[in-house]
Amino acid sequence: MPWAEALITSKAAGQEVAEEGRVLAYVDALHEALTLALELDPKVFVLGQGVNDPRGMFGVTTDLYKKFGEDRVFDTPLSEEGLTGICAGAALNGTRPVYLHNRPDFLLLTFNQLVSHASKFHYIDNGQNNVPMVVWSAIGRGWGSGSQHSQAIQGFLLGVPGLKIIMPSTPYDAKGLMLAAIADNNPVLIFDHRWNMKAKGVVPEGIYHIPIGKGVYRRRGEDLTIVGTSHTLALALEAMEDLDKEGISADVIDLRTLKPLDEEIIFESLKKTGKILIVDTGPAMAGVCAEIGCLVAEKGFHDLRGPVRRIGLPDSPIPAGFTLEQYYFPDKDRIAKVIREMVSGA
Amino acid sequence: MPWAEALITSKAAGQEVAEEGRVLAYVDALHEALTLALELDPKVFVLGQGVNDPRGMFGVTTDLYKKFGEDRVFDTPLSEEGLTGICAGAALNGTRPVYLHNRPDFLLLTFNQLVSHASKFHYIDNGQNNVPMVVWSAIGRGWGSGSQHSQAIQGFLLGVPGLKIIMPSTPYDAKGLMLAAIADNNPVLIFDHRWNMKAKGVVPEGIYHIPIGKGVYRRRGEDLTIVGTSHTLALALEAMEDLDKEGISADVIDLRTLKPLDEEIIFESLKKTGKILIVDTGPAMAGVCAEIGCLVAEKGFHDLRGPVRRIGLPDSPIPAGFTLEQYYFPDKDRIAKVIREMVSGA
Amino acid sequence: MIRYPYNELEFTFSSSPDETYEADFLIGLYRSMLRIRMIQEAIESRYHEDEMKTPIHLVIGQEATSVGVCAALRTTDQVYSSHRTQGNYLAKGGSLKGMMSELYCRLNGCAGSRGGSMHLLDKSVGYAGSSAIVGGSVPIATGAAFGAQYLKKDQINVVFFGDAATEEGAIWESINFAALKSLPVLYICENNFYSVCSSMEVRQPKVDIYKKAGAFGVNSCRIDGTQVLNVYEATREAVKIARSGGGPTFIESVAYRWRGHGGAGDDSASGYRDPEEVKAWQKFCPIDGLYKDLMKKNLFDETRNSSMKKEIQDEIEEAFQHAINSPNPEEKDLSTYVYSD
Amino acid sequence: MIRYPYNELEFTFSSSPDETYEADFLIGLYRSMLRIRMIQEAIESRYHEDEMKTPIHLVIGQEATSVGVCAALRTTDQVYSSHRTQGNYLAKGGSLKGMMSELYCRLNGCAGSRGGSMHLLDKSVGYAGSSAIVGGSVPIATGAAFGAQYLKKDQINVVFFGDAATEEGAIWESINFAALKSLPVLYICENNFYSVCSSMEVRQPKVDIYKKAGAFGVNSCRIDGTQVLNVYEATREAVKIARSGGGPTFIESVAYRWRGHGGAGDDSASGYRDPEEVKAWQKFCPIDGLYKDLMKKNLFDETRNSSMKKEIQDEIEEAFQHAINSPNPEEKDLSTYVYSD
Ligand SMILES: Cc1ncc(C[n+]2csc(CCOP(=O)(O)OP(=O)(O)O)c2C)c(N)n1
Ligand SMILES: Cc1ncc(C[n+]2csc(CCOP(=O)(O)OP(=O)(O)O)c2C)c(N)n1
Ligand SMILES: [Mg+2]
Ligand SMILES: [Mg+2]
Repeated sequence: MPWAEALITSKAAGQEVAEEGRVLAYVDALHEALTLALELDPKVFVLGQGVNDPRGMFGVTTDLYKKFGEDRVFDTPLSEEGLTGICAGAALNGTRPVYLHNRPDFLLLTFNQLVSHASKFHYIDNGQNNVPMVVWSAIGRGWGSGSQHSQAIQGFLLGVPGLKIIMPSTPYDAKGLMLAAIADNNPVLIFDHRWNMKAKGVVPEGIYHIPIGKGVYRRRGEDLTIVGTSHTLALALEAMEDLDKEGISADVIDLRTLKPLDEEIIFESLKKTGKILIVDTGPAMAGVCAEIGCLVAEKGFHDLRGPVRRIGLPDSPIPAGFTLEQYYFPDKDRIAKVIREMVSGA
Repeated sequence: MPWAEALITSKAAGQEVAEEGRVLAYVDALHEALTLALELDPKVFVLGQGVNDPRGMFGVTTDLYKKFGEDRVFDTPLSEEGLTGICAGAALNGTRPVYLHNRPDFLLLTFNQLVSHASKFHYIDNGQNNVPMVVWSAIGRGWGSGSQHSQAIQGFLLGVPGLKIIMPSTPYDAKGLMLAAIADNNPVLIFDHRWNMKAKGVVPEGIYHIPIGKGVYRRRGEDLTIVGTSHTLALALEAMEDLDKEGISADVIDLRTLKPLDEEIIFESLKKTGKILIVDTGPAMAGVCAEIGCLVAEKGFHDLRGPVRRIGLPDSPIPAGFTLEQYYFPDKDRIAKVIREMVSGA
Repeated sequence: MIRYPYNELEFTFSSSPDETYEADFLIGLYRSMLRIRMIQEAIESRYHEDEMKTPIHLVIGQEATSVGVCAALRTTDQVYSSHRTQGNYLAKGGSLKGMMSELYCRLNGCAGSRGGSMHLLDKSVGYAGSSAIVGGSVPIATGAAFGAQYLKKDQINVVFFGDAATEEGAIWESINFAALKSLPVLYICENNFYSVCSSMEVRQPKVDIYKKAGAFGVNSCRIDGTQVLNVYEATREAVKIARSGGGPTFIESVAYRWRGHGGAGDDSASGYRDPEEVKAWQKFCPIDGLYKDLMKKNLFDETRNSSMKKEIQDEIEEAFQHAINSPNPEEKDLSTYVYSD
Repeated sequence: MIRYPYNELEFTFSSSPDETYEADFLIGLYRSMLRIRMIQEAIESRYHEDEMKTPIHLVIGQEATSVGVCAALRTTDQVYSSHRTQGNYLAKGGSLKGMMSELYCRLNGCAGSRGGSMHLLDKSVGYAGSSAIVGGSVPIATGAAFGAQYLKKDQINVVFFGDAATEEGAIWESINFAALKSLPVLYICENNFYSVCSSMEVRQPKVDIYKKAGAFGVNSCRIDGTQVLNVYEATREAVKIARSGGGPTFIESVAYRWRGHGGAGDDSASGYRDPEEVKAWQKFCPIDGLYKDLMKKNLFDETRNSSMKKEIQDEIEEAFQHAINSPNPEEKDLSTYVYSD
């Protein structure tokens, strides 16, 4: 069963949703967000290799073209760089493209348009133009995705001015942030995680926005602060569930957006706990973990009562085989181990 | 006089070289390195848009093709992505390409080949293949280079496993590191800075290598540690010359290579000074500064006696006009100001 | 050695010699080319002062392409450029004062001094922008055309780029998409045989650029880019097709760059091309050519020519003064417009 | 609806019917295709066990392209692939055991379990590697050809890719370079009309892929990819040209993918293509076709066919056992070969 579907499905099957309200799977929340955006605004269109597949981009776009027509929801040639520029041009000319990719790896083909064009026009054009476009992709993992199909590249892009970067971890946020991204007048990147796609959660009907640039506490505690996003944050929450029994508690902050970054919530929590662990789905080096770690050492230094720690991917390519993968990716146990070290001051 | 040539020239004219030996300009040191490599190894070839220009890539490649023939030194079509892959393929098949670009901005076109291919083959192919290639580019600045011609992107690439990244700041290192890069069996990126090109320094004749991954002290002192590379490090050294008179002294570490990073020298100095300022030619956010800042907060925390500080580019695109540019780029005075704050503990 | 002789070129489209034009229209074309030339020369003559701190890419010798194309467009049609912006911008009607202020890096430059010569902008006349990355604006213009089609705007989008831009893959990605969707976009490839100092020989095999576009499924032709009426007619045809939903056209317009790639003056002496080649092409001056035609047809005379030149000269002087006397940006202007509200 | 009927295709090259071949050669081609088919089917039949934890892209229906091309190559010539590796790898002589161990993610897999199905490798037979990024290996193979030319190796480099890869700009950058430098490289475009579930219709206008390559200055042709001898002859011709310094050839080989894009089984029922289309193409089975030919010419018989199948079946079974019984990698294997000494 390719793409680790089995694992994702079985995990989702065991999930209980505590809050009250309508429960949706992550992927369905995304689907609903796109549906609502397409209904609301005729300027919105959805494109990408595979959006009109029977399986519809993991389910995110299934059958949308049947409802909105192939003018508004369409498959594309395999021309990621060109199409990113085409989206930027269409956005400059009054539309709101939402461009979907199966994998962030494919965005590496588009850095010229993304970094040197889409994100800079508003500035170069002295505010006279803007580029309201969304680029979405799903971080891969497992089943031999390997080094060319499971890269998480948000860290490469964090230093690019003019971009916004979103990484939800719950169905509720996935929907609200997708809608906020489509409504935003800047190029916005959304990285969802393949392994979050079947997670369930309460999702209100209708249109609502999650503010871009605002983190949220997922747990409150005393011993340390854990910050991160997306799937790795979910792992950290699982780790904290285990550690609860050992009497360890933490503020767990889901940043939800990486750029702009909610510095306030990080410093607020750090002031209390004095210790911080940063987790990310991407390389530990020079990316999200590094930025937040440095930020804290710079502006939160006097609150720090122990070394900053980070958990991301090691500085080696991602192996394809499942045995090697298990050693490669951090899991809740490895996260728990680091937390224990931090709390014991080892 | 385009490309800030005037400024670069005038600065170089005032420069005195203290050490003894043969003095060469930075650009001539690079030219000599390429000449020696081409002489030494018939597998080495040099390519890039403009290498056979009369002006020869700022002078780095001037007339090399006359000596070595157009089979070994040649201009290329304007196809950066394709040619990066072509270099990787040629390297896999036994040659040693040295691919030159006028600007790092153009590397943004090549991330797919650089990040997902060249740097990963050795790993994916389980050690059976390697990719000995060098990609060189000169960071631009001034004279309206603007947001698409003066980006310094080393930070985007620092988290990419399998790459090596070199950023020299002296003619001596520029030559020795170019030779080391060409001799290396991995894809190596070299970022030189346009504003270093006319700087002079003592450069031995013949072949020598600077080890990739080793930093060096440029100044020794007590009050703080300054680490960085390339042109911004030169500015920091100028700042320290001024601050000398105020009784402030610093260890100034020229890392020379960013990947692998010489952690040892950083921690050695930090242990003594307790304070660290990181400078870089690229965005302060999520790049070189962030990585080193986080590293120090992680592994050098107990030596830190004050907040980490970083100086890089602000999180906005680079303006073209010279007035705005002056506000945008850090200069020695702004660096000095931060150092004073750090020393006074403000 | 003359590597690229004019008379060895084959063109696949030319204006019909029987077509008659209003005198005013022809004089307008002449004036527009002359004006661009004079502006370019004025910039060139003051560039050494080092006050225009921006890389310039002069269009002297290639004026007919800018003028011929834009004459066939409406104000509401949009033009995108590469780094070689100035001719395109002026032909589309971009404000000269705005441009000069931008070259002088002034606050009231057409891009507020964030862009410089490579990023001119005048939305009021449909000059939509440019990219300093070769080929970079081709996908953008293609996307703008998609936007126009999607929103059912009656609008053509046009992108100018050089011969070397056709070596960038993203151009072919764009052309494929434009052909697939029958987009109202015009690809104007200004083939001047050189990319900085690299001749076509070291960059492309001996094939015709416009034929590549043809194989990708778009109408395409090669025209004499020193003849403004050829450019005009080829564009008019392309515009007609695009407006009626017939999709994109690729026009390879061949004309020679008389000056160096960037900066002021010719740089042929440095050796990458034969100064004789420059001279040979200067015989095919788009402006002189049309002037002689007008004179032959008695549509114009020397007195009108002199007063026209005087008028343009005054306009140029005024624009320079405007720029030089305009304020520089301040530190607070640095960080605006990073994000749009 | 049959969107892409076999009999509406025009081919520009076919093997001469008068050409005579050694019986052993023809039987060898047959065996090679049959073997690939049987291996694919064996993998498919066990894929549901979830022990081959790697995405597979079966080549059933397209075997003739792999086999015909590789039959015209020497062991020292090199082959690169896209994600759809298996047919290319096996036809070039790649170790079956090495491949099966790689599919089972074992330490002794041909890429040590770092690659999986999309990154097979067997340098000993000139199978040089692949990329899971569509189009990614085209520049690589072009560069390998440049390396061969530069080092004066007598070596052809060949790259297989799909129709969708021709939508990636870097392919055209590569082809331009190959034409410019007359590189000894063969571009084998396996056109099966689909990119995952997207048909050509939504990706390219109605133009012929091989003609684009022609316009870029390389020899090009379109062949019937269900006829192994056509593939063989087209490749032989291309190899001859390349070996004598005549430069690259682009071969568009048309054949249908009988199975889904990835994984086991056909997925036509999901609606993106008509199951009738699959059935229609199954009438043009490259293996059956050659088998019937061989029988007609009395070069082969059922007994030999059965024993051949048995032999292959045994080899397959042995390879599976080899893989299943091989050790998994350990943690220490994770971080080797990030850098080369
Ligand atoms: C992607 C990229 N590579 C290289 C450059 C450097 N460069 C600027 S202009 C130019 C020449 C382009 O030639 P062409 O497209 O023929 O236009 P022309 O200058 O002749 O009008 C080059 C190579 C660039 N700006 N962008
Ligand atoms: C750059 C890139 N974009 C998207 C994908 C996802 N993808 C994998 S295979 C494939 C289909 C490619 O179709 P084609 O090139 O025709 O080859 P085929 O699968 O038909 O053999 C796609 C879209 C990818 N791997 N790389
Ligand atoms: Mg040109
Ligand atoms: Mg296909």
